[in-house]
This record gives sequence, C-alpha cells and structure tokens, in this order.
Amino acid sequence: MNLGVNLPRGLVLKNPIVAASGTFGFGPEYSSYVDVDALGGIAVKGISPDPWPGNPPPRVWETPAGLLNSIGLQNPGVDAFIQEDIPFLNSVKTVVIANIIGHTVDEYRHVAQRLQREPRIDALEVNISCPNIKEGGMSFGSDPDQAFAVMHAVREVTDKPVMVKVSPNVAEPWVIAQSVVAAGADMVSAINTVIGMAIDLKARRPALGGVTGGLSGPALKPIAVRMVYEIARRVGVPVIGMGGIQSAEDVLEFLMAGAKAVMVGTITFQHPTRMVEIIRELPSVLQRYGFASLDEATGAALAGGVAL
Amino acid sequence: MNLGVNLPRGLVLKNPIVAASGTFGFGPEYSSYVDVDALGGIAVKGISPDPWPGNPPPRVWETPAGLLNSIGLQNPGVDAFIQEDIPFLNSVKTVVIANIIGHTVDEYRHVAQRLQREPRIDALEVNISCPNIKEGGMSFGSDPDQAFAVMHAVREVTDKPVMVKVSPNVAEPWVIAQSVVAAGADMVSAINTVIGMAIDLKARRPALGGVTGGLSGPALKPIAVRMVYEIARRVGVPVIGMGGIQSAEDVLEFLMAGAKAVMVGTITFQHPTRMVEIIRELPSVLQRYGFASLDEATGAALAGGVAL
Amino acid sequence: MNGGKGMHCMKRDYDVVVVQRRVIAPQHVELIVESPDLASAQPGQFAHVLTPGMLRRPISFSRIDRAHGQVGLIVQSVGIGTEWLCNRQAGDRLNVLGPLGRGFSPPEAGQPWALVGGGVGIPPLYAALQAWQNTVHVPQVVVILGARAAAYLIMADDFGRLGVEVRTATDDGSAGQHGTVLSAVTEWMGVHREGQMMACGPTAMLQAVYQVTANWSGRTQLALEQRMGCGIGACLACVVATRSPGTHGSQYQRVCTEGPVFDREELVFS
Amino acid sequence: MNGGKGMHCMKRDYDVVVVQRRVIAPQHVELIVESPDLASAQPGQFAHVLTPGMLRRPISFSRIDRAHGQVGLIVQSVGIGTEWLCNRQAGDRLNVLGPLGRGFSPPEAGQPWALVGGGVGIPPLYAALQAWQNTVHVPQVVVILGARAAAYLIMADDFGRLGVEVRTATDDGSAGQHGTVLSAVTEWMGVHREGQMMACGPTAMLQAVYQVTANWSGRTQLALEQRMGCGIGACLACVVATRSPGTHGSQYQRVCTEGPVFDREELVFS
Ligand SMILES: Cc1cc2nc3c(=O)[nH]c(=O)nc-3n(C[C@H](O)[C@H](O)[C@H](O)COP(=O)(O)OP(=O)(O)OC[C@H]3O[C@@H](n4cnc5c(N)ncnc54)[C@H](O)[C@@H]3O)c2cc1C
Ligand SMILES: Cc1cc2nc3c(=O)[nH]c(=O)nc-3n(C[C@H](O)[C@H](O)[C@H](O)COP(=O)(O)OP(=O)(O)OC[C@H]3O[C@@H](n4cnc5c(N)ncnc54)[C@H](O)[C@@H]3O)c2cc1C
Ligand SMILES: Cc1cc2nc3c(=O)[nH]c(=O)nc-3n(C[C@H](O)[C@H](O)[C@H](O)COP(=O)(O)O)c2cc1C
Ligand SMILES: Cc1cc2nc3c(=O)[nH]c(=O)nc-3n(C[C@H](O)[C@H](O)[C@H](O)COP(=O)(O)O)c2cc1C
Ligand code: FES
Ligand code: FES
Repeated sequence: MNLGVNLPRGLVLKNPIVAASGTFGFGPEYSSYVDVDALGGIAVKGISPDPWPGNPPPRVWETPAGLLNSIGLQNPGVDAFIQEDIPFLNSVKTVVIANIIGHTVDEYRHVAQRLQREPRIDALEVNISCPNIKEGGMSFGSDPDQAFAVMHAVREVTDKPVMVKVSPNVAEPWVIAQSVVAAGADMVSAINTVIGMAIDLKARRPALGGVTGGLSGPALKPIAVRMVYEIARRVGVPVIGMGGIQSAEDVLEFLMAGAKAVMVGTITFQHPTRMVEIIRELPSVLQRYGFASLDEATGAALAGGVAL
Repeated sequence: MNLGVNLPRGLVLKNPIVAASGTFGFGPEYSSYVDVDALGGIAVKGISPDPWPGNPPPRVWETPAGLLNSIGLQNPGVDAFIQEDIPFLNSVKTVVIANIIGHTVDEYRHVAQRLQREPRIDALEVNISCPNIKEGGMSFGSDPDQAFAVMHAVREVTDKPVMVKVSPNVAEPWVIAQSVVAAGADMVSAINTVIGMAIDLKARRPALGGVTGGLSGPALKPIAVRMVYEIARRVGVPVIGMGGIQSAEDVLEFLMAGAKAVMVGTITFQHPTRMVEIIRELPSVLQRYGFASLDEATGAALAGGVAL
Repeated sequence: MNGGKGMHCMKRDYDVVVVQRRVIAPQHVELIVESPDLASAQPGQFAHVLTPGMLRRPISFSRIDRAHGQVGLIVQSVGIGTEWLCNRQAGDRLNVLGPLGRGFSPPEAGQPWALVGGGVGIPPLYAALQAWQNTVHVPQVVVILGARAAAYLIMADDFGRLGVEVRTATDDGSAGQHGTVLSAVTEWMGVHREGQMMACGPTAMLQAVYQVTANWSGRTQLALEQRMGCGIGACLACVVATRSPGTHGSQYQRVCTEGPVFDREELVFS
Repeated sequence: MNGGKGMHCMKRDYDVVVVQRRVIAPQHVELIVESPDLASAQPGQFAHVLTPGMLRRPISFSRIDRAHGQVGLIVQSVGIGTEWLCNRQAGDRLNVLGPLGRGFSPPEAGQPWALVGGGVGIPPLYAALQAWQNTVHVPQVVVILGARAAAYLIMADDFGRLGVEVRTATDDGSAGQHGTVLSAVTEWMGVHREGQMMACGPTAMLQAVYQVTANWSGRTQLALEQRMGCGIGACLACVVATRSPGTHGSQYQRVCTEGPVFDREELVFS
C-alpha cells in the first residue's frame, strides 16, 4: 500500500507518521534509537529568535494515561539552531518541519524569515500557544485576530508550506483554524497540549516548576480526535492530527476523524521505536478495517449521516 | 478527625464526598449497593421543567483512563422528579443536591422555583453546560453574561444554597465562575466533562449516538485540578472539585488545589463502594501527609510562593 | 447500617472464584465460577464483571447450577476486557455485580417453544432450556443456532445432550444450513402459528428476528446487548428505544434494568 | 539501515532477564539482570526501565560485572513504577534503554577518596568502588553511608567485604552516628584538605554536601536525580540549573545526558 501523503506546496511525506515537536529534540537525540529516515517527517522543538531558558524543574509529571510537561519552550534560538542543528538535519532523509515560536508578531516573522533561506527546512509549523507579551500575556492562539496577524506575518516572508498548530485551550479552536487559513496557512496541525496541573502531595506544592503544564498522551486522545473532527469539516486545508497516539489503530481513528497525517509525541518516550512499528503495521490495519488507501480512510467517519 | 464541611447558607456535609450528578441516578438505584447515608451528599441527575429524551445510543465509550458519555441529560422533568423520586429521597439521611438544567433562562428559573418548595432538596447545582436554544445553541456556560442571567434568575426564586457547575470547554472558566458569584452563587462546582469524541473503527462512524460526548474519569483529573486551582484563587466562595477522583489521595489533591469538598462520579460505575472506602480512608491519608484537618489541606498547595 | 429502612438489604460487588476454565471454540472460553449468589440468577440475567478497563463488562450466564452454587460464563475475546477474561484460570477471582437485569419470562405451558441464538447469544438460551425444560410442559422445543462457521457453533453438543431438536446454520455453510438462522425461524413459524420464541445474539440477528416475527401471533422475547456504564440503572447509558415510556421520562428503557430481555412489542427496532 | 551515516550505530530498547532477586531491606529489592550491554556501563550511569506507568524509570547500577555480563539494580519501592519493579522475579524480563548518561569520572590516583551515599544513592557508589578500587591507586578510601534507620543502610556489608573503612549515620541513631552523613563528611574534609568526593543520595543530602564543600579544595562529583521524560536528551524535562550553558540555549543542563554526575562547580544548587 502506498503510504505517501501529498500536502500543499509540493510537500510530500513518505508516510503519514511525523514526530511531534518537542518530543524528538532537534533530530540527533533519537537518531541512534530510531531509523529517522523511515519516518514521514520530524517536527523539531519550538524555535524562537533568541534563546529561551525554559521553566524551572521539575518539568514532567505523570497523570492517569497522561503526561504533564512544563518545559517552557527552552531552545537555543534560531541562529544556534541553524548553525548547530541543521548540519545534522542535512544527513536526514525525510521531511524536516521547524516549529516556530515568538512573544510578538515580529518574533514569529523573524524566525520564519531566517528559516526561509534554509533549504533543509521543508515546512514550518507555527506554534501559537505562546504568550503574547505585548498584549498582556494571553496566547496568540486564543484570539482569532492575533492568530491571523501571526500567520499573516509569516506568510509575508516565506513561501515554504506552513501549518499552524492550534491550541485546545479555547472554546472554539476551529474559529482560530479558520482565521489562520484565511491568513494563508496551508495546513492546520491539531492539537497542542491541554493545560493541566497536579499537586505533589508530599512536597505540598504544584508538581511542576511551571505550576501548570500541558497534558499530552493517551488521556488526551478523545479531546484531540474531537478537535480534529471539528476543524477538518470546517477548513478546506489538510489537518495534521495528534494527541495520545499509541498505535496504528489510533492513527486510523485520527484519519477517520478527518486528518491527512498525524504526529506522534509522548509515546516515543516509552517506546522509541513505536513510530516505526506503527508505519510497518499501518497497511494491514487499514486493510483490516476495509480501507484500500489512506485517502479512503481520511474523513471516513465524517460521511454518512453525521450532521455538520 | 472531624470530616464535616460547613458551606454557605447553613449547608453542612458530614464529609466532603458527594456523589456527582448523573452518575448516581436519583438516589434509589445505588442504594442497595452503597450506604447512601454514609456519603457527604448526593447530587441527582440533571432536572429540566419537562422530560428530556436524551440522545440515541450508544451513549458511552471507553477511552484511555476515561469515559465518554452522551446521555444527553435524559430526565423525567421536575414534576415527575418531585412525585416519584422525592419520596425515596425523604428516606435518605444525607444532603441532597438537585442538579438543574434548562434550554432558556426561564426554564432554569422554573425548576428552581418548583424545588424551592421541596424541603428535601438541600441545595441546587445549576448545570450551565446546556445549549441555550434562544441564543443559537451555544451553552450558557460559555458566556459570562448568559451564565450571570441564569444564576440571577435562580437567585430570585430560591433561598436555598446554590452552586453553579462550570464547564471546562471555555478558555477561562474562572471568568464564568466570577460572573455567577457576582450573580449570587454561593458556591462553584468544577468541573463538568470536557467535550471529546471517539470513532468506532469497525462501524466506521462516531462511537457515540450523540457524535461528541463528555469526557470523565481519571484522564480528566489534571485538567480538573488546574480548573479548581484557577477558580479557587479567584472567587471568594467555596469550590466543590471533581474530575477523575479514584482515591483518598485524589481527594486530597483537589483539596490542596483549593476545593472545600469534592464530587465523585465515573469511578462509582467500576466500584460502587469506592466513595464509602474513600471516606473511611480520608482521615489517615490526611494524617499521612501531615494535615490535622480538612481546612488545613484546603488550598495548601496555593500558598507558599505560588504566584497568583 | 441502614437500620429502619427495610428496603435496604445491602448487596454489593463481591469476589467469586473460577473453578474451571475450558476453551470451547477459537477465542471462546467458558469459565465456571462458584457463587451461590450468582446461581440465584434467572436465565437471561447477567453479571457485571470487573476487568482492567474503565467499566465493567456485562456477561450472561451460560448455565445456572443452583444446587451446586455455580454458574458458567462463556466469553468471546473481542477486546481488552474479554481478552483479559478469557485468560483467567481456575483459582483466579473475579469481582462481580449481579445477577442483574430482567431475564426471560418462563415459557408458557402448552405452547411450542423456539430458542434462537447466535454467537455469544447462545449461552443464555442454554440456561433457559436447562431451567425450564423439566418444569414447564411444552409440546415441542426447537433450538436454532447460528454462527460464522462450524467451529463457532458453541454449546450445540450441550443442547444435544438435553435431547432437544437442534438446527444449525453457518454463514459459510461449514455446518447446518448455509446462511443465517432466519430460514429455520421462518420455517418454524410457518408450522407453528402460535408459540413462543426466545432470541439472543448479535444486534443484526435480533433485528432480523424482530422483522420476521412482525405478523406472527406468538410471543417473542429478545435479549439485547447495549454498551453499559453502571449496569444497575443509574447512568442511563444502556438504553434502547421502546414504545412505552421507561422511567426517566423518555421512550428509552434501560437494557440493564428493564432488559436485557424485552418483548418484541416493547421495542422500536430499526 | 542508515547506510552511509557512520554515526548511526543503532541502539534500541531491549529486553534483559532478571536472574536473581533478593530483598535487601524493607521495601528495597536488588535485581541482578543479565545483559552484556548494560554491563558495559560506567558507574553512575543508569538504565531507563519500562514499567506500567506512562514513562520509564531511571535506575542506577548497584554493581557492574563486565566479566559475567551482569548488572545489579537496587530499587526502593516508592510509587507505582518502583513497586512493580520490586515485584519482578527471577526469570522475568525487563525492557531497558541504556546504559545512559555520564557516570562518575574515575578517581585520580594519589588523592584520598570519599564516597558519600544516602538511601538509594548508595548503589552507584558501590559500583564505582568496585570498578576503580583495584585499578586506581588512592592512598585512602572512606565510605560514608546515611539512612533513616539501621535497616535501610543498604550495601554496608558489601562495602565491608571490599575492605574499606565504612562510616555510617542514621536519622534515628539506630546505627552509626546519630544524624546525617554531614558530620562525617566535614570531619573527613578537615583531615583531607585535598582529595576527591563522590556523592549520591536524596536531593536534600546533595544540597548539604554542596554547601559544606563550598570552600574545600578537593574535587566533588554529585550524582543527581531529576524527573525524566525520554532519558536520552530529547525532551529537556530533566534539567538542573548550571553555571555554564548546556545545549539548547539556557543555563540548564540535562541530568540524563550531561549528568546524572556533575562536578559541584557546574551546579547552581539552592
Ligand atoms: C446483557 C449483555 C450480556 C452479554 N453477554 C455476553 C456473554 O455471555 N458472552 C460474551 O462474550 N459477551 C457478552 N456480551 C457482550 C460483552 O459484554 C462485550 O463483548 C464486552 O463488553 C466487550 O468488552 P471488551 O473490553 O472485550 O471490548 P472493547 O470493545 O474493548 O470494549 C469497549 C467498551 O465497549 C463495551 N462493549 C463492547 N462490545 C459490547 C457489546 N457487544 N455489548 C455491550 N458492550 C460492549 C465494553 O463493555 C466496554 O465498555 C453481553 C453484553 C450484554 C449487554
Ligand atoms: C539518574 C537516576 C538514578 C536513579 N537510581 C535509582 C536507583 O538506583 N534505585 C532507586 O530505587 N531509585 C533510583 N532513582 C529514583 C527512581 O527513578 C524513582 O524512585 C522512580 O522513578 C519512582 O518511580 P515510581 O513510579 O515508583 O514513583 P512515582 O512517584 O509514582 O513516579 C511518578 C513519576 O515521577 C518520577 N519520579 C518519582 N520520583 C523520582 C525521583 N526521585 N527521581 C526521578 N524521577 C522520579 C517517576 O519516574 C515517574 O515518572 C534514580 C533516579 C534518577 C534520576
Ligand atoms: C515534553 C513535550 C514538549 C513539547 N514541546 C512542544 C513544542 O516545543 N512545540 C509544540 O508545538 N508542541 C510541543 N509539545 C506538544 C506536542 O508536539 C504534541 O502536540 C502533544 O504532546 C500531543 O501529542 P502526544 O500526546 O502524542 O504527545 C510538547 C509535548 C511534550 C510532551
Ligand atoms: C454518565 C454521566 C452522566 C452525567 N450527567 C450529568 C448531569 O446530568 N449533570 C451534570 O451536571 N453533570 C453530569 N455528569 C458529569 C459529572 O457529574 C462529573 O462532573 C464528571 O463526570 C467528572 O467527574 P468524574 O470524573 O468523577 O466522573 C455526568 C457524567 C457522567 C459520566
Ligand atoms: S448501564 Fe447504567 S443505566 Fe444501564
Ligand atoms: S529526560 Fe528527556 S532530556 Fe533528559
């Protein structure tokens, strides 16, 4: 079965399984554990104009079937990324997606502009969950106009394929998705983590150094599937789904809810080779449920009597 | 250890464990499995002015550490409730909380008014997750003004203690909480289920008859703890926390995040007697973590260096 | 505990011991468990069994041996819960709620009786025949069993040993009639204009039985499956559309409480 | 697979077999596992072990027997993952990543050497002594062990059998000095103005060692604990504040990659 996925602006994934941003470092870390070239692509950790320090530890905490993290988007900044990480990425034979972050519209524009000149970067993923420091710290992803402004600025400086990653921490993420598509986004990726919190009973304080954190992992899956479903039937662009994927069946669930491809994050910490196993199993799982191709599966649960 | 909880308008729970609405029927169903009188209270299923039919089955689906439901607030209406269910509830020796629902502000007012005359109903829990049919189907719980209007109408017709149950499906549930407190709510209960979805791969359609459903159970806990934390430090009234509680440790986590009492739902389906076991274990768990009383535990993780 | 409230005779979830395990077909295991409580069940009732999933799993009784305080549970492995159940061994414990629900009404004396079962819907029919064969006098009994293939025609031998007529049908023709139970059912109804039918099996089979019995003047009881939450009537998860209103104000009734067995006239089945 | 990229010698997660299990203290179990790969570890490195939780659990090596291809893992049961590990039996398999991280730098010849351990920080020090006692000539070795109570002074006998001086301290005074390891450490530093220290134990103990060694002119290596995600450097979960920048643009370094062993001068420890 052909697992290739054709996406806008000539972006082609050899299969629909992409490593999710922030869970796969900048590429080299897992490269001795996983055949990176076998993946559909990798999304590297969020990149800002200047280095970001990230949050104080502890930065992870387990919850039932889930993981809270408060990494705080620690990263070395776009210049160090280009100098230190692109050389390794040049040796990787799959799609590389740069996840970009900023505290102002100009910061997003700056990172996109710097990466526009890097042929190794095949696509951009605009992470709009960052706080807007000019507008009182509310995230860019929680206001359709601000999300539009970010995507608009990015579109001005790049002709690479761009996806915007929407946050589930708003009432109607599809409104944000529609807004960034209007601003020129080629794709939407969904979802980022849901804000959560845990208490360290022994320490009598929040379990994470950042107090609250982002929930990922299987616990998130039903929330993510619903968001993908709501977004996919409203935007006319491909949706890259993610949230709690552990198996080829989970991938199929996202496809049937409307995704063209998926990203896989937290489960990689438990099983570094799980993504590769999923790729191997995907054709037979598709067949088992009666699908002859990825395209047949995409959106299959939207059709047939489901009112829009 | 005294487990009693004093709440506004003279409402006293003998312990902080209350059965969550919709998971404990109207009282009699579980009464041969659990010593209902041992509970801090029970919140009965949502009650509307007229009978609501609920959603087509299937109505439940399991997800990792979670449960999706699309019961659709099936209920016999307030008149049948008063006639058929209050007689049994009269035999129960604990607090009874009526969960009230409506499609318009007037419907909420109507149910509150009818129940005002029922001495057996010790408190009301206003469920504002219902769609407002006059305003295009958006839930009352997603707009601070509409939430205010509902609580205001209820307050006009009842002097019973009233809590409003906030929905997590908005960007800032604490804004809704602040709004209903301004409208006269005595307490806030948090949270209701998070909207989610699953696909039945074999059937190639959404797993629930209602297409999307509400996620409950342990998967939800970190989201719920965070909401309780955010609300408790912003409203001056007691918060009743819930979402995924399975153990006395989980109860303590909610208390430390700012709750005065909790509700327990989904786990009862697995273990009908779990609530009673939690009540039995709670004193020793509090002691193990160094708390001499419930009040000491409430909000303990908010103090000490956690920036507001 | 609930002193003074006579209605409160406390039940609760409890542990039962598996005393025997046997593989009866590919992916099908029968567990014999010791429990006088469960053995007080009516045929068609079920146990709500704790597994590692979020919710319990409803399983009917394949045999009810009141004398020895034992029941049988036949489990087909179709997902995480039933797979776990199929791996239980003699000596293991199961935590159960039950017996739950409303089972079959006993057959009426003097009326011919057909038991129509498919897949894991077969076991409760065996329990029914076992319970009433010698206590209710019926002039004629036929058991009509359907399955994918010969290997899945579970309990056919057990029925045989009770000395009743057994007709079988398989989707692939590997045993009995090629096709579904429907033709045997239609044929039997043609011969017996009056009579009583008890059917249990996959929803598609029950819908077909519902259709073909529309103009039949006998009584048809159908034992349904539905996804369940609590299993005891509290959550309203397990409903099925019915003609007369159930409790809780709708045309829905609860499979766990008013069911799993319904008279066909009660149901709105499409 | 990655033909042409010489850097890609593929590691992966793999299964190892538990060949021995012994309870060494209340809630403390030592598992001996067979694995030439793990037995290539440096003292202070760790294995990232799969358990039923969401994440793997980092566990240090208590002994590294390169000759027989075996390592020891001493696990204290403190939560779901370690409880599960403590229940493994001989014959069971564990899935591991590793050996991971940067272990202790070998002691320098000619310098007195103190190994300071608390609780489950003791095992990697034993591995260190075992590895270097006979290969590096140091004029004096002392092992300083602390625990809640006598029963938790794990491996004291093992150290004894290596013929080195062992000083102990317990919080409740049930063995050795009443109190913490601190007074023995201070005393030793008083005698040895130069020298080398390796410390591993609870964060509070390491912070105290960090403080008291502030003006000492010897070298102090501290093996830290931090909550981990990936264990291999990708997620930036496991950081600790350091003086010099790590990778990824901050004053944080990764315990799983740049650590778990850090020179005290590297750390900003409060
Ligand atoms: C009254 C009643 C009696 C039953 N008797 C038997 C029996 O004797 N033997 C037997 O093998 N099976 C029986 N079933 C079906 C059995 O309950 C399901 O096969 C089982 O719950 C599937 O669980 P799972 O974890 O293996 O599958 P999964 O698909 O992993 O289960 C996921 C969820 O769906 C529910 N579910 C899945 N399939 C069904 C179904 N067909 N009916 C109801 N809920 C379902 C599960 O309970 C669980 O909550 C009965 C069902 C009902 C309602
Ligand atoms: C480099 C390193 C080496 C270690 N060596 C040993 C050893 O040899 N023997 C031993 O018994 N323990 C050791 N630990 C501590 C051990 O990893 C934790 O006790 C264990 O992860 C707790 O898991 P749990 O599921 O039992 O506890 P839970 O509290 O249920 O764990 C919840 C989460 O917190 C993490 N966590 C909890 N406590 C710690 C901790 N102290 N350090 C890091 N993560 C933690 C867990 O990994 C898990 O992700 C080491 C830790 C590190 C970082
Ligand atoms: C440790 C960690 C770090 C993450 N960092 C980023 C990030 O830098 N940028 C981003 O867009 N998403 C980030 N995410 C979110 C993931 O890319 C993904 O959206 C989310 O984890 C859900 O997928 P999963 O359940 O498969 O992990 C991070 C997630 C985790 C667990
Ligand atoms: C089957 C089911 C039905 C529910 N019905 C109601 C309801 O009628 N009114 C309401 O306010 N909440 C309802 N809820 C939400 C619960 O009261 C509770 O807020 C939620 O389930 C989270 O708690 P839990 O994780 O302990 O179940 C329902 C939940 C479930 C699982
Ligand atoms: S399963 Fe809860 S009412 Fe039937
Ligand atoms: S645990 Fe992921 S970087 Fe250290």
